[in-house]
Amino acid sequence: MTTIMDRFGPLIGLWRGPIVLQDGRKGIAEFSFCPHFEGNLIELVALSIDAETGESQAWGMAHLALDRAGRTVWRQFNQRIGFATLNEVDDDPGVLSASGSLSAGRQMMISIRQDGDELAVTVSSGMPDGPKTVSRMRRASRTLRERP
Amino acid sequence: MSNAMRLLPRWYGLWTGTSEHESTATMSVRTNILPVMEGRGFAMQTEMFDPSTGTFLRGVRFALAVGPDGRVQTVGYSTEMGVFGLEETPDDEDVLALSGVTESGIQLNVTYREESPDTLMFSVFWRPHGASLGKNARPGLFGRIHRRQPWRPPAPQGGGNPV
Amino acid sequence: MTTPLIKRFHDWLGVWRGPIEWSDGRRGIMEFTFESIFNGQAIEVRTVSFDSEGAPLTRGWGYLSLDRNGRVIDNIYFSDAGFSVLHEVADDPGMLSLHGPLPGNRNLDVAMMVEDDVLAISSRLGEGYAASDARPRTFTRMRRIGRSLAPREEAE
Amino acid sequence: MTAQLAEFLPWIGVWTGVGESQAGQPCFVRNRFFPGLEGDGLGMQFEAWDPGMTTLFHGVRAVLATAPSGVMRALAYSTIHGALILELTPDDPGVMALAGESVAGNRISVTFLQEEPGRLLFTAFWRPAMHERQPNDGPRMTCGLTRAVPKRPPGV
Repeated sequence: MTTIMDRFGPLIGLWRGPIVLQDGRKGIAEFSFCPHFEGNLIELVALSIDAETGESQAWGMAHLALDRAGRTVWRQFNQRIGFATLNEVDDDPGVLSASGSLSAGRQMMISIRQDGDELAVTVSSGMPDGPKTVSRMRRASRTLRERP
Repeated sequence: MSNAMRLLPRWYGLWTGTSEHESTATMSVRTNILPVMEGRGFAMQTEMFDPSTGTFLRGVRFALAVGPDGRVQTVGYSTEMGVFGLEETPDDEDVLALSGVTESGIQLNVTYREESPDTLMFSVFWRPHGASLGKNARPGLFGRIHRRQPWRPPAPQGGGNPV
Repeated sequence: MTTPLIKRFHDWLGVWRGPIEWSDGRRGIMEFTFESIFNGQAIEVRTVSFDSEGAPLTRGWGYLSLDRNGRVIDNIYFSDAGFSVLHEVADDPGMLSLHGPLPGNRNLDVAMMVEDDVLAISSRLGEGYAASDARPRTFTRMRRIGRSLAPREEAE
Repeated sequence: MTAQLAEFLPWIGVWTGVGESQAGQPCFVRNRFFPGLEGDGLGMQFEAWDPGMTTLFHGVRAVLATAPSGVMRALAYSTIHGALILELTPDDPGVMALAGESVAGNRISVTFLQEEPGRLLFTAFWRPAMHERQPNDGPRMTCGLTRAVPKRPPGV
């Protein structure tokens, strides 16, 4: 088992749940974490979907891996802020928090807390005290709701 | 429109071939080029194998997309060099050229040239960031990959079948 | 390098989403993804529907390919119905109509069409041999999301 | 996800090796297991190439899923046999044995056997429909597969 999978293996899979975007829009978030190269890399594909129309409100991808010094590196793209490389910052055990600088003095911060079948995500990419994107998702591979 | 977003939709598919590594070893190469993020980006996923034993040797995955500032960049990872971010640089119209510095401080230059609709030639140069690229430096990796149709059995499936 | 299958379904490739109300009253968002595989030999179809909280309702998977007569075969798995092999039946141009048996003396009819970036699907799960048309159908209209995922030819 | 399916989750990843096809051709095999149907199924991508990877002898895409009846089947597309639905036949732990018939009536058997933690033995054979119904003797494809584990050299 690789060290990154040791820590973040429980994230693997597909998560879905309500999201409130930084600009106030509401939708359904979908995060899909998949391991590659025997768990040396975890690739995330992220989406926010309009719950009425199904249209995509936001989309992006990220790579989560260890750097030479064994620190977690988060390299990402999303359609609103573009590309950014974030480095892990200290947080509670079991929480992945990473931050990195953006253009024009802005700072991006993401924190992911996974607890069993629940996933809480917070993302901010403006001024430190600016609005945040917040979502609580559940593991989508749960058994399907019984048909009525 | 950038070369990347014009060429990659045309290169969508499964490509295989061989690659030379610093003119010492020949490797089998498998590259899958496919749309991601609902067609708003493209991914190139490459694996290289020892042709005699079939053992996996190295791999690279990167996704290209257009940022809000119009620049084409990547989210990328290499089993040799770790996380990297490259940016598209101008080149001939049939060339995808990317360059950047990896998290491990290596200057990386990657090019794919379309020799024909189903043949791509690729080369990868790397050197410590800041070091100059010698006038006749050779690429660390170069090779050709081809896109082909799978073998189809002659009808009906009773004929000479290699599988 | 285009195959007969991709020539016919070139415009279908990509992601589609839209609201759905199942004939049994469940409501949510339906998503279809059509992906060309083996350089156009077949098309993998992945489907999911989920409610407004993101809880999954149905899941599906399938492979569209052409038989030796050039007609579509669609072998599918659908969480509500199980596994089946659907075969194309004659219908209007542009419309793909498929029919096939399901375990337990049931059958499945599906009709699909793409027009102006809308994928319209009508499906019916039926019991018994008498194909009574009174059985409820499920309709959904999904919009293309993002861009077409069709392999682009040398000269458009 | 059923307990039976969960047994195969440790196989997720890419496996490769060189072996011999049913017709005695040397071949290079790459097989990838991945989470399918949002984690409720197991996806498979199988490719058998000539050693120089110039010809794809045989490609298969599949998903292993559980039917409403509880039976597990693999829904698949094969570049040789077309649309397939194979049944997971009961076997020892660490064995995935799939068997069924293609639309053309060919009988197909595919088996992955875990020999050691990082090693699978892959065997497969197909018999034309008119072949007399004798048991499993006769030519088959065999290939030892090992995990594709990156080797991270120092320095570069």
